[in-house]
Amino acid sequence: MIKSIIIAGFGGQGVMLMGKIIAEAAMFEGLNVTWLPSYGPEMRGGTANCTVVIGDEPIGSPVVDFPDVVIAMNIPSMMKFEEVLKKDGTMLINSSVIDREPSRKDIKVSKIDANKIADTIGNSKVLNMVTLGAFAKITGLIKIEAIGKALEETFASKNKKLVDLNLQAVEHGMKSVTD
Amino acid sequence: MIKSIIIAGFGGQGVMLMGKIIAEAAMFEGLNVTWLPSYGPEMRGGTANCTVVIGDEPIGSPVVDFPDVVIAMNIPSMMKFEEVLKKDGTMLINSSVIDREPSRKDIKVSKIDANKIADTIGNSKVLNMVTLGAFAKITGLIKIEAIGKALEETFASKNKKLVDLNLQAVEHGMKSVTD
Amino acid sequence: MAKKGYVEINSERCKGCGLCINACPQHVLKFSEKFNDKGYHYAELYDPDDKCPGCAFCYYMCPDVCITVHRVSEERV
Amino acid sequence: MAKKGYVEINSERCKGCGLCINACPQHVLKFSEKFNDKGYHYAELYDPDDKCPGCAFCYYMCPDVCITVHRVSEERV
Amino acid sequence: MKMLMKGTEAIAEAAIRAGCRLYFGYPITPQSELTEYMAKRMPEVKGTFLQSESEVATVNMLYGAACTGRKVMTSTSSPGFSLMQEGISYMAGAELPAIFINVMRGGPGLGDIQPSQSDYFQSTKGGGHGDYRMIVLAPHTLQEATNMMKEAFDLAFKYRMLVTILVDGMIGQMMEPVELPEWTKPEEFEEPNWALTGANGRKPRKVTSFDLDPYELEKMNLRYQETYKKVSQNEVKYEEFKIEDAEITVVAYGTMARIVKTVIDYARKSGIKVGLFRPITLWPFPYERLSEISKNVKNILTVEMSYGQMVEDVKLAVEEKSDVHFYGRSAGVVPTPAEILDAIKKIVR
Amino acid sequence: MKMLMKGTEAIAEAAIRAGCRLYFGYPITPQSELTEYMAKRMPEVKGTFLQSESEVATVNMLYGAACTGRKVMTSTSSPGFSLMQEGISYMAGAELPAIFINVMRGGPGLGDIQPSQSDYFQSTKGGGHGDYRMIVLAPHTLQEATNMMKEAFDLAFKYRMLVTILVDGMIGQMMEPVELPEWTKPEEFEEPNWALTGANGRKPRKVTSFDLDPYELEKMNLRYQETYKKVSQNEVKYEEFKIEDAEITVVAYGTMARIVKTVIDYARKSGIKVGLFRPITLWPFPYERLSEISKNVKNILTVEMSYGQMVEDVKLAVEEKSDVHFYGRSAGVVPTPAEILDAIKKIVR
Amino acid sequence: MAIDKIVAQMPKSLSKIEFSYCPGCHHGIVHRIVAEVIDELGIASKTIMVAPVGCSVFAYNFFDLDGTVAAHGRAPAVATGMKRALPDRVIFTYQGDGDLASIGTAEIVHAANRGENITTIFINNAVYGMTGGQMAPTTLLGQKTTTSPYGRDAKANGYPIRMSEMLATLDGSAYIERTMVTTPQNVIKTKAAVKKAFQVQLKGLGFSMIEVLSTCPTNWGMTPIESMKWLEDNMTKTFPLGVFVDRTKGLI
Amino acid sequence: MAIDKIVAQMPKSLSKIEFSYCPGCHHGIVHRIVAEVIDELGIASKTIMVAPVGCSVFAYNFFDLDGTVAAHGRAPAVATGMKRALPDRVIFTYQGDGDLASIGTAEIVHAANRGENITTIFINNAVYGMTGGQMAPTTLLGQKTTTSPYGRDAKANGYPIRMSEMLATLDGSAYIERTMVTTPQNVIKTKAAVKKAFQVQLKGLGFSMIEVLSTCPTNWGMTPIESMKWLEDNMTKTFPLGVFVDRTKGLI
Ligand SMILES: Cc1ncc(C[n+]2csc(CCOP(=O)(O)OP(=O)(O)O)c2C)c(N)n1
Ligand SMILES: Cc1ncc(C[n+]2csc(CCOP(=O)(O)OP(=O)(O)O)c2C)c(N)n1
Ligand code: SF4
Ligand code: SF4
Ligand code: SF4
Ligand code: SF4
Ligand code: SF4
Ligand code: SF4
Ligand SMILES: [Mg+2]
Ligand SMILES: [Mg+2]
Repeated sequence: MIKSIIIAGFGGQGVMLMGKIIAEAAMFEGLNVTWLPSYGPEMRGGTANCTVVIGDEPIGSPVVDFPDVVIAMNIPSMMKFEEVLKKDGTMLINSSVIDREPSRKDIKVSKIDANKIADTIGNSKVLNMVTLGAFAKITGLIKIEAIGKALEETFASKNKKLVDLNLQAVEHGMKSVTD
Repeated sequence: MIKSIIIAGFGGQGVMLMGKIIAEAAMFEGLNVTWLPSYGPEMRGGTANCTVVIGDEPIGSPVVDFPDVVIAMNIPSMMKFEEVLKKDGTMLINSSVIDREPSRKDIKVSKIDANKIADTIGNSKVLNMVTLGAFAKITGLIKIEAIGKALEETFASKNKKLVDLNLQAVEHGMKSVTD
Repeated sequence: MAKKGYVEINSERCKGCGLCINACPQHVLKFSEKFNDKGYHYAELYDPDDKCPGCAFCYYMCPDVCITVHRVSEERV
Repeated sequence: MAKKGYVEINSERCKGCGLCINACPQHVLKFSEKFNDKGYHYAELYDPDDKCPGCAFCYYMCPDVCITVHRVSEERV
Repeated sequence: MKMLMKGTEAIAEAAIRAGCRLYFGYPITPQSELTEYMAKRMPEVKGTFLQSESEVATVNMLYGAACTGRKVMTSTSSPGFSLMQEGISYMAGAELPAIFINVMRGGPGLGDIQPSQSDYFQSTKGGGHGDYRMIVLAPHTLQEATNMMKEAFDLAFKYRMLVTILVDGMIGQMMEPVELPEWTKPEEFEEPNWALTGANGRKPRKVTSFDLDPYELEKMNLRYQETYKKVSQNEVKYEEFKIEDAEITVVAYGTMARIVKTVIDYARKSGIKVGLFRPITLWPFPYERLSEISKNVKNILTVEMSYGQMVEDVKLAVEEKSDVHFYGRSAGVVPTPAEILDAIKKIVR
Repeated sequence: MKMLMKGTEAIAEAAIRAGCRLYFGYPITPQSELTEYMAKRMPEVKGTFLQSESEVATVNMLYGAACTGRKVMTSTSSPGFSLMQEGISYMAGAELPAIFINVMRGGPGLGDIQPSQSDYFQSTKGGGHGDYRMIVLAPHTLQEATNMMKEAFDLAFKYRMLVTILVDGMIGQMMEPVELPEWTKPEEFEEPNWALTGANGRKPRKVTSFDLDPYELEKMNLRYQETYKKVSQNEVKYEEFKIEDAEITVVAYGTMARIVKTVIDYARKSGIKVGLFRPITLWPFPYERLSEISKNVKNILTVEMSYGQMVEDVKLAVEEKSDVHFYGRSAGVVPTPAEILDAIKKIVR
Repeated sequence: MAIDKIVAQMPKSLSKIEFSYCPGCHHGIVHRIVAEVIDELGIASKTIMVAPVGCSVFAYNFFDLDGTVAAHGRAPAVATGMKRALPDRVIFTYQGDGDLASIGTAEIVHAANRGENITTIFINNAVYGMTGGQMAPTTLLGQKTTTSPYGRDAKANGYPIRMSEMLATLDGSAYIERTMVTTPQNVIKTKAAVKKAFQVQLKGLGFSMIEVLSTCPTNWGMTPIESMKWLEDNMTKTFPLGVFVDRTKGLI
Repeated sequence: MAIDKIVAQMPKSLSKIEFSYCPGCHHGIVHRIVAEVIDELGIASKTIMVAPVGCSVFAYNFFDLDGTVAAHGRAPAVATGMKRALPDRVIFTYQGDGDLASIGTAEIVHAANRGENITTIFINNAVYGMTGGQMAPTTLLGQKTTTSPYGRDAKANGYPIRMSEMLATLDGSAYIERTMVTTPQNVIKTKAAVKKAFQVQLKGLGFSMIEVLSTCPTNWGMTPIESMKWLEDNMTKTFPLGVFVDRTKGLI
């Protein structure tokens, strides 16, 4: 099994971190992973994206022609990656920002009102973790425990509160996803 | 016909210029020539030398394994180039400075008391032209007219007197060579 | 009071840095509630009392050259 | 007058630049008539009247570190 | 325990664990995280991090630090590596050991900052002047890169040679789980007998690439050539992947090789038997082994993120019998598995 | 009328006659006379001579001057050429025409100042980063070098490429009679339509090697590759000397080739039929012609003042049938006719 | 009837391309100032710009002028080549502090020392912006950056370098001034300085440079407004504003 | 009985190899001074020298110390690498004016600015000696060299650069002095300066440099004695002797 995910959005939406947590959680699940960012000035102002590949066999290419899952956090990202999403692949969209539907009909579409949910939690920045929760839920690729461990690796040195806040956001996301 | 000449001495003895005048004179005689200097810091304090090749056919290598003629202006130069001089080749030595004989017996040796003759002309610097005269005389490779033309090319822009002085030195050298 | 000046702001070019708002001596600039296509709350003029004299302070400070400043005067004959 | 100082000059190392001669306050250095192996008229001490006090001026100025300076004094008991 | 690490950071940490305590560097995308990691980490391990004023200064600082017999390294990306060429030639001539990481990006000139493999010639044939060589290692996973660091230092000191780890922006920027290597203690490292450390009683030592007498300089050069011969005989490394039954063998290194591994899966699923020959040492290039392999396969396809550089070495290696093909894109565009598969299909069809 | 001129000076004068009025350079043996000649001569022809602060500055001054569409040049020797590599890569990427003279000396590193041919790789394969090429011309007599200068500028502007005249210290330092070429008037030279001269009403022009979008940068690169292909098809040059009946053909360029001409005389006198194939363009290398020749001769001997650089191109060119041999010395030691003859005898015997 | 007059708008010498700078970044302000000066002096038709490598690498596209991008740090050499080729054109470079004060030190020193008749706009933001906030030679003591994570320490990393002061010691420097653009008032001062710098070139008086202390909100980790305060409170202490050399007396 | 005492002889830190310099060249005097200082401070065992590319390229062999040759202009970077690796050793560089003031400008500026704890001996002979007398950045206005055959012209070639003055503006420079060695008296002064420079390093105070105005009889086309007069009469006007920065007060 090899699954590939592209996560795309504006620079400030935390898509890189989302990808990293997904990859790290998958690693804790005992899977092979690669995480590959778009980088450089294109991250500034414009859109940013990263590609995560997860597999139970060694991963060759970290570059992906046709991803299994696309997480689109804004309209330009949805439009850009809709084209390459695999047939029957999953498109997870942040419906707080994306007010339209993908045009392809041969894909699965899920929505998460990420900004709004984040606001209700009281920290607008965690919209990425909300989305991550939704992703975990609909793909079943990573479990909450592994996500928790990944969050700890990432934030524990900074502070425990942050871990809890983010984990809470993930859980909210898991609950709120619609498809 | 291809003839090769190595001219060697101390840095200040004017061996490079001697070589250049020989080459230029030969050019005016309608021959092909190359002039190749030793260069760089080895010229400073230590010995300097240049290789002149003269021929009536195109000249391939400007580097010479075994020269036809060696003009040695000091003892180290004589010792260094004696070894490679062709059998039956000519060694012209400045006897004002070199107080000994080459050890090889299968070569022709000519001598010129260059410093002394230069002093009698009243300019110790022209010892190279005195030697050049001797070279012209014993090899017959270049004639006084061509040498004059070469001297004019070289000095005329500076002054006519210099040309005359040098030409005079050449003539003295032609007269004074012993073999 | 008659309008002495006003500004036009290229809201699509604006990055919502707030330098103009910070510099405006008349406090007639504010962030819009709306986002532009780049996702920024752009700056806009809110000058119900016609306080803006067209001093161009906002123009001087705008790093993205979004602002055009107008001055309005009575025609002299 | 007794000898107060003198210099030894490494004549093979000398390049005949004359800086020592130029610097010597007692004028007891001169160029040799002879050449060294490098072809230079090297510097040598000519001090018939024992004027050299071993001041080392020549040493200070010699760019080729050819000079060893000696001072001679009476033994104190 | 495996950790999810960025390529630049995994390489940096591995270098520290291999005993490197001196890093000099200048920021440049896509390797700046390596410099930044060192800035943070070196003080923690009582090592030295110094941000130089330029890559020209960097390579000469490396020269000075390497003179002292210590384990030293730098990292840069393509334009910075070009600026180091004079210094690299000097270090090669002075037989100084040191590690360079070149995280290649799209060129020529300022180019872009996306992954590329277009500095192959520069590293393997000599971007600087004179007849010198560096050992060039090309890992294709972060684990391999990490493991390679100790070996790189060992080779550098064993042969008194420069070692370049040639990776591209993708290896530099991606994350992968990495098992970090064991620690090598700097204290256990024996001071080489040529190091400049202050004579302190012994005969003074000199380290240079210089002799104005060409016959003396030739002697030095012949010594280098002797070393290069030894390295060519002993240190060639490569990986073979499913080549036994291959009807077409792809030659690729680094990132390109790992992408080809995916292609091989695809291809075999669609019935085309593809193998991979992956040079790990780009210099010394595995000419001999590739020559043997070429006797048993009709088609050899070289795939590079360049317009054809390693392919020259491939051609030098292979026997006339097999045809050497080339597929490459450059300038920061990474060929995708799909397009490589297409290229393969065009050949075998 | 022929004049006896030094190589560096003959080249400089020929460049001026070819219309060059902008020279930037930094002294280095064995090419300083070229710089000095320009210092003296440029003011006389109302041209510009500027001694830069370094070779890094030189190449970037060249970049700036070349941007204006003028004929510009520099000269240097090996270490200086290494320092120019970043700038060369930038100029190649910006498609700027300019002439570089590299008067090669013994390396690597500081090396010595005697003639060498060990920068062949650096010039022909790319010492800088990225997939770029320069046209590399290798004259073997001063007359040829002199004649070449106009052609060099013409090629540079026709293809918007860099042209390197690759000679060694011997060609630089020797004197030979030279018939200087005719004058080309700078006024007759048409300003290229890409030159930066101040927009003055027209659309502003931009000259760069830069595009952060890899797909755009790829387009630029594909354009360069297209140019390189054209040059390879149209501009290959070589000389054949007594190869018709040769039992062994020597491949050599520059100084080495003229020494080989003497060897051929010697050899033929002693009954060995030797021929010479002399690449004049080192890039583009005359692969095709050499390939044909190799079909008719059993032995090919490459002779270089290096430990074997051009020989790789020779191997890429020749058919399996002929054996490629190599003889070379480097580090400033010039192989003499006698030792080359020995090398030949060992092969044919 | 009322007359509606535009008193300030985008200068002609800027292209219409949107700046790539982060929100609040001072690069944009300085771009506009330079373009205004070029417009006012009426020299756009004969001006060529040399962009650096740094955040302002794209400047060659933001100005509606002939332009190029120099290799990192080498803009003064590139400009020298241009000026020597076309002495009657106006050539200006635009450089960051990493570009000018670090890798390009030799080139700027020698351009200044030669009295090269070019104008340099020098953006000192105490950090390498483009590459993600590494230490610059102008980074303040104690300032944290990605390569001085524990704060710049003089012992290890040396001192913030004052280029204007240093270049002012050179005989070829005709005019060097340091300014900032944190308020409309000092924007106006900066513009006057930039104008003077170009006039120096037009008069052939030699090398001119305006150093502008600038913000980098992104890498300083501050809002645009905070970063202006930080600049005023901290940078101006190490880098005092002022004219460091002026050899134009009576000539302009 | 008379005692015969040697009061001056070749210092121990020099090797016995004959200098390659031209007759009367000041390089030799300065070599001897440096060796004497090293002897007197008793630091030969822990001193490493970095020779430049220039006439003094051979200096690595003239000193009986561990030593290397840096690439042209890069001695300060090489020395930095050494000093960072071995902070308790004494590292000094020896550089000519082409090396230090031209191609190596960036490296010396940044070594000084970092307060790199090394000592630099800077031989300013207003010319590129090694390569045959080309113009240096320190060549005087009007001075003829092989690359300024009509005399150095400020308009075309800029001005003689005063490195000591320029480097003195940097906070990392602890001690910088300019001297000459044309008389026994100023040889003694130069020696005191060189000694102080090494003491600065021994105390860890930062960057120290002694610039010595020197002759190049060969390329100036003068006798050794003439050239000393020329130096005194001409060079000292452009390059005044003196101490340009001294941050050692009370510390040495
Ligand atoms: C030779 C080389 N080295 C390094 C880089 C990477 N680089 C790009 S911009 C930059 C620094 C930019 O900083 P600065 O000049 O201060 O400009 P800013 O972005 O702050 O405006 C660096 C190091 C490069 N492009 N080329
Ligand atoms: C990169 C490089 N460029 C140029 C040279 C040639 N070169 C050798 S020494 C030198 C100048 C030496 O002048 P200076 O530093 O003043 O020393 P001096 O000989 O006068 O003592 C030059 C340009 C070189 N070796 N390397
Ligand atoms: S012109 Fe002046 S008053 Fe009007 S909006 Fe701008 S800053 Fe405010
Ligand atoms: S200063 Fe300009 S970019 Fe910033 S908020 Fe105001 S209009 Fe927008
Ligand atoms: S020691 Fe003094 S007096 Fe004696 S020779 Fe030397 S300089 Fe002259
Ligand atoms: S100073 Fe030294 S080298 Fe010069 S003449 Fe005197 S002893 Fe000889
Ligand atoms: S990184 Fe800093 S300097 Fe660069 S554009 Fe952003 S704010 Fe401006
Ligand atoms: S060339 Fe000049 S600096 Fe060099 S050794 Fe001779 S006199 Fe001294
Ligand atoms: Mg900056
Ligand atoms: Mg000098």
